[in-house]
Amino acid sequence: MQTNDAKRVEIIIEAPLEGRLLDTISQAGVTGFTVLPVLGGSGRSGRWSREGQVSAAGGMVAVVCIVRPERVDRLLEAAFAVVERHIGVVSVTDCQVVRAERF
Amino acid sequence: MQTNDAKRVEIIIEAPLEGRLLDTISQAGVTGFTVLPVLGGSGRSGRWSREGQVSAAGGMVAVVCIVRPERVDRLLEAAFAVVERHIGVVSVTDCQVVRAERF
Amino acid sequence: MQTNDAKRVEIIIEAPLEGRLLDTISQAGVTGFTVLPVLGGSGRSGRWSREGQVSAAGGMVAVVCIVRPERVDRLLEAAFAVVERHIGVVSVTDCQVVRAERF
Amino acid sequence: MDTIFSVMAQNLVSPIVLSFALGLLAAMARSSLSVPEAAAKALSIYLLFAIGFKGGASVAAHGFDGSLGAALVSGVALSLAIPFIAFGLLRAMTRLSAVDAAAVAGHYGSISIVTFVSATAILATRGVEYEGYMVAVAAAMEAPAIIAALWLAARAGAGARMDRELWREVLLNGSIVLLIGAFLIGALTGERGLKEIESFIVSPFKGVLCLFLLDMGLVAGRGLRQARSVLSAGAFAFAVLMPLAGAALALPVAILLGLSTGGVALLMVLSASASYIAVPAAMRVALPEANPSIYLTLSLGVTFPFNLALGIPIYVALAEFLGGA
Amino acid sequence: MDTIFSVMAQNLVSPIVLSFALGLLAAMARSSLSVPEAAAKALSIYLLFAIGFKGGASVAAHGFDGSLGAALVSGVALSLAIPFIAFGLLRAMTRLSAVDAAAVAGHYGSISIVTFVSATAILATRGVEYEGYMVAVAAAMEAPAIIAALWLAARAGAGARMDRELWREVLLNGSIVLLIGAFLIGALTGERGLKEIESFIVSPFKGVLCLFLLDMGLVAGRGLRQARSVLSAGAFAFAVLMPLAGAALALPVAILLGLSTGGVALLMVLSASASYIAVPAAMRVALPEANPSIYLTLSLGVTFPFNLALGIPIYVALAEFLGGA
Amino acid sequence: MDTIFSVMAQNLVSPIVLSFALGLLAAMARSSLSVPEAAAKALSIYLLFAIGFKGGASVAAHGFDGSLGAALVSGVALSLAIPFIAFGLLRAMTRLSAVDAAAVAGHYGSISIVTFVSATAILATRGVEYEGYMVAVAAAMEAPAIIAALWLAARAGAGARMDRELWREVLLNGSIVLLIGAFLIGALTGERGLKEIESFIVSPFKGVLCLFLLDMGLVAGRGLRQARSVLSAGAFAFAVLMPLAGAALALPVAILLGLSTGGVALLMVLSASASYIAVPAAMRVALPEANPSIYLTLSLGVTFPFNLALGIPIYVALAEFLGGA
Ligand SMILES: Nc1ncnc2c1ncn2[C@@H]1O[C@H](COP(=O)(O)O)[C@@H](O)[C@H]1O
Ligand SMILES: Nc1ncnc2c1ncn2[C@@H]1O[C@H](COP(=O)(O)O)[C@@H](O)[C@H]1O
Ligand SMILES: Nc1ncnc2c1ncn2[C@@H]1O[C@H](COP(=O)(O)O)[C@@H](O)[C@H]1O
Ligand code: NA
Ligand code: NA
Ligand code: NA
Repeated sequence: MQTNDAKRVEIIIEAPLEGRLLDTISQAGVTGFTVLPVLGGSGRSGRWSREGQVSAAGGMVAVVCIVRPERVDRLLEAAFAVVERHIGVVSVTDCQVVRAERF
Repeated sequence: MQTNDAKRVEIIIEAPLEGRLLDTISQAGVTGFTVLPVLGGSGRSGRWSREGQVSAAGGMVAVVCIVRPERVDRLLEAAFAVVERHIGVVSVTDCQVVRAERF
Repeated sequence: MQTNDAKRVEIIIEAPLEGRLLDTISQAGVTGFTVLPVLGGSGRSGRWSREGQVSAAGGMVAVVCIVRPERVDRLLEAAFAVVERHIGVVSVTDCQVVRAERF
Repeated sequence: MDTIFSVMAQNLVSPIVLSFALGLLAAMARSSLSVPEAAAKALSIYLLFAIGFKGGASVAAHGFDGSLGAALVSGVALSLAIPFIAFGLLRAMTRLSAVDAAAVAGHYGSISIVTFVSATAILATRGVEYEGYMVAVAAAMEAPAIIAALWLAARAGAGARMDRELWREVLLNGSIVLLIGAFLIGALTGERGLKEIESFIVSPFKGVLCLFLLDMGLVAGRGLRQARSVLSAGAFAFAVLMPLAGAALALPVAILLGLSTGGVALLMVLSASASYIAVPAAMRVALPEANPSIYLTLSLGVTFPFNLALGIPIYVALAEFLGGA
Repeated sequence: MDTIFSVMAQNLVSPIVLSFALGLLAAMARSSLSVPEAAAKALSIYLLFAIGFKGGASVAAHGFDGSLGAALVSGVALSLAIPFIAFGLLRAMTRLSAVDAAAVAGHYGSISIVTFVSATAILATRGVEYEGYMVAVAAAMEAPAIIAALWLAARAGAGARMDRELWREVLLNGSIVLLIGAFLIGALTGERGLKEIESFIVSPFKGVLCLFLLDMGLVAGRGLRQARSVLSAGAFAFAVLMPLAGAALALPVAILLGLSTGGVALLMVLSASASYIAVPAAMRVALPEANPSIYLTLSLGVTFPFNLALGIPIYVALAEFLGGA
Repeated sequence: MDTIFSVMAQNLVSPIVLSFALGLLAAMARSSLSVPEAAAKALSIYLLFAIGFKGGASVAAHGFDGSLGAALVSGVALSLAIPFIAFGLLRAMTRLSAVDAAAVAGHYGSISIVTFVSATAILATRGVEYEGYMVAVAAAMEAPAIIAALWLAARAGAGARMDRELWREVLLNGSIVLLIGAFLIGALTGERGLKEIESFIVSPFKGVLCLFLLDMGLVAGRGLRQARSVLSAGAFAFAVLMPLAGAALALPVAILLGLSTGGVALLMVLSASASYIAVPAAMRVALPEANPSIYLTLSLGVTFPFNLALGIPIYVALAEFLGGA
């Protein structure tokens, strides 16, 4: 099956920043993304879990964007403007997509 | 640790099609997959969120299949039969697995 | 944007083993990870779904760890001590990260 | 006429309508207020179970008065017929493509169970009785409209697919199964069964409905905010006119069926309401070319609030007026 | 004998049993009806809290009559003994491997709290009293069976691991902690505490139980549909015979303990029921070689509905018969 | 003095406080007991809706006695002033950085609505009346403290950002919107509205509160277990002293306002309580350099249980003593 190169960018970020991040990357022209829930995790600030939490403060979300290789830099820069002072974890993976015209 | 090449296929698809997709790829011989929930996203048809939704119509799921490289084409073709007219986003990434005999 | 090589390790494991896995990899020095919920799946032991389940026995979680390449072996060995007799699916993908000093 | 305004005034300051308004305004203002998906589903399971059970128990208490069969057939006929009217209006009033128009039309032939539930709550407040089996009529009206819509789409050249699998999905849709199942449980266990679980399904009912409508308001408001661009003034006008047309079609049918005052009001409500659970899911599978923002926004964002605030009081007042109540 | 049939008949048309049946049928027919995981967990938290609290409050009201200690010890003994009977029967009736048989046996030694709760609902309907501390006996019977099962598995050569961590997990399992915790809160706050939260934990109790059983039916039906292939006729027969054997073993013990009619029925129910929360989780950790489809399907898909529909009425009728009630 | 001890004793064996204790102990012991996130959010929506609605309905029944405006202004002033006291105490008692101290201080100026709700439950048990509009005062006190905290942080050199977007987020925070919205619905629909949904928002209220406090206990316990290392003895001492200081500041204000006995107690409770919903979320956005473990643990893990077990009885007893009740 015919596939094309693309990049899969995964951003794990504090839930209260989700809206800002999505607005910023949308403005940077990245209008395709998917948000996944996160149950818990661990990092330099210790372990945490969403269980029983009411406030958004104690949670994170994972945002997955699949973009053409040439657009990844614009996305990363836009994302970074939001993530910079925060704890967001950003990773980029090479991938193949079908229907490349969509990305 | 001994690892082997494999492919990680990620399919993001409308929730009402989940059953059809899983049945189709199972029939194509892919019996290992994991379904992750999706909170929201954005695409050509605009932004959406699962919050407070009752109907499956407004949601998506992410299906992750790890398969041997030689089986990826059969999987993609089977998936495509379902996804074709729909909005599913399909990406394929190279990965390494331990216990390759399982895939 | 300046990026560095890293590895994205994804471990899909039975929910009742989550605590053990996280404790073990933490002890092996991997203190950065994120836990994602899983809705259902299929494998050698058949299809399953979390819907309506009360017991943790019928569920799985996905643990994502982003680590420097040189630490991936220690992580895999630690994870394997827990996963070995179990059904955990472990995959490793090359990725790029920004702010490499964090990993 | 007086009745209409008094019913409306009473309705507009009810906790139910105000809870919906709160949700709508909060979402419009982009408040972070939200009801978790699992909680919204749990509330809807409660409402379907309670309304189905009470309908069944009421049938067990009063017996069928013979008109159930005729009412079911009429409901199915209304559900099949209304999409054609809706399609015609849409083609006349908007520039929606034939496929989009067919998808929207299907929603208006089918029914919205929360609209039905809200109407029963208002009837209860006003002390108006209705046939317990109207719950079964509601269930019967969910699916037929889908056939009509797919036929309209196919005629317009869209390769709508209605395979056996989709049939099964539509007919065994969770909300239909729960509604009918609870109705049967209520009918089988009757008064005794109702007494056992009354303090769960009767007393807190209206309060639960408030929270559910708060959630509906939030979802509708978010939809309106995000879909404003795709909707024309004509489409909005359709979404207000169509429920009145549906109710007008149902009124003579309900009178011919010899329904009680409450029954007449409820058949109008069912015909006036537009689906937002079963039909959207079916359309996403069978008619993926249709834009979901359009049909979801018209159904949930315009017609539902219209019925809640103005439609139901009009239908109830008309039924009371004609029933000499 | 008459009593058995009348209790059964009354039981079969109760909203509780019919809700379970609805879920079972819906799942078998592959309806999309489902209860979100979070809602199911919330319902189970409510039920555990309510049943624990009421047990404690009842102990506070009536005082211990001295037999609590003996009842707890007997419960633990039953939980330890039953797996051996179950293992023997399984090896005789099925071709399950020793490891699978040991895992299944552990489930039958432990208890199902929903079966217990459903039985108390039936006792309440029939006006039969029981010792409040039976809740504590239920909690005490959850874990011992796991030891027996792991011992059986170890004898069969499986490297079952029962480390300290697993002990902690089993004994501090959420459902045990909540049940005992609520029991203690009820015992400490007594009648006054009960009065404060009565309209939350007493009046709506049966209705909530209906929704929970609807969910249990859905999960059981889905399990049965997916696991049909792995189960032999012998295994099915075991899952119907074993609860009767467990109840038969408990009956003389309960009589020796001098329990009330309701208490006798509940000790039979506990012994007859099979775990589907605490034990499966422990088995996945300690005995990963055992196939979860087998133990989950037998426990939740066969034994639970059997007890709900036929078992509990039999145990209650027997207890009433012997108690001269 | 007698009153204090009797209120405390009564309070300590209430199902509410014991449910919190159960959650706390279970989490400390690493039990697997947990309430799903969606269920916890649903419980909090219920509590906010119920307390807001009842406040509004009470205002509709008794009318404003003119002091609402003064009470709102006083609440805002307290919320702005308390962070300065807290900041001073923190710098004196702990070695927290200025940024961490500012973030913590913001939490103590704002309020905890569950603490407020628990206090109203205790007042209800004791039959003490309070102004319905205290709910509005609670809402008004949520946000001002954030400004004070960010000003303190900016003075300390942290680039705290308080842009328009953050303002919107804080003021339209879900819990504020729901509380005020429900208050307005209650005020508009009045006694009639309350009667319609009374058996949902009044009778089961305390029981729901128990489950919510169970969850709060679990979250607090987990937080304490994981954050023990980051907290010094000085910080713990602060988290016990600060609520007393806040209450002491509120007492003369409440008396000057001429509030009823219950109103005096509630203004002390609001001032004594520390936010754990609105402020933490704002701080994560505006002050990411501050360590969330510190402010969450102090607020939810120390001050909340202190207020629940000891603080509220002290404030209530003082208010009753001074009110001559
Ligand atoms: N290396 C990593 N891999 C995956 N997730 C991570 C990693 N580091 C941090 N995270 C996630 O980001 C959150 C905050 O990280 P930190 O700011 O380091 O405490 C953690 O709780 C994890 O959920
Ligand atoms: N480039 C992308 N990366 C990740 N997810 C996407 C992307 N494009 C679309 N999606 C997901 O697929 C959904 C439907 O896409 P669309 O059909 O383009 O509206 C979106 O709402 C996203 O959840
Ligand atoms: N190849 C695979 N790709 C993704 N997930 C898998 C795969 N194989 C197994 N899984 C997940 O692991 C679970 C247990 O697998 P198994 O032990 O083979 O039944 C499945 O139910 C899936 O959720
Ligand atoms: Na209709
Ligand atoms: Na048993
Ligand atoms: Na305060």
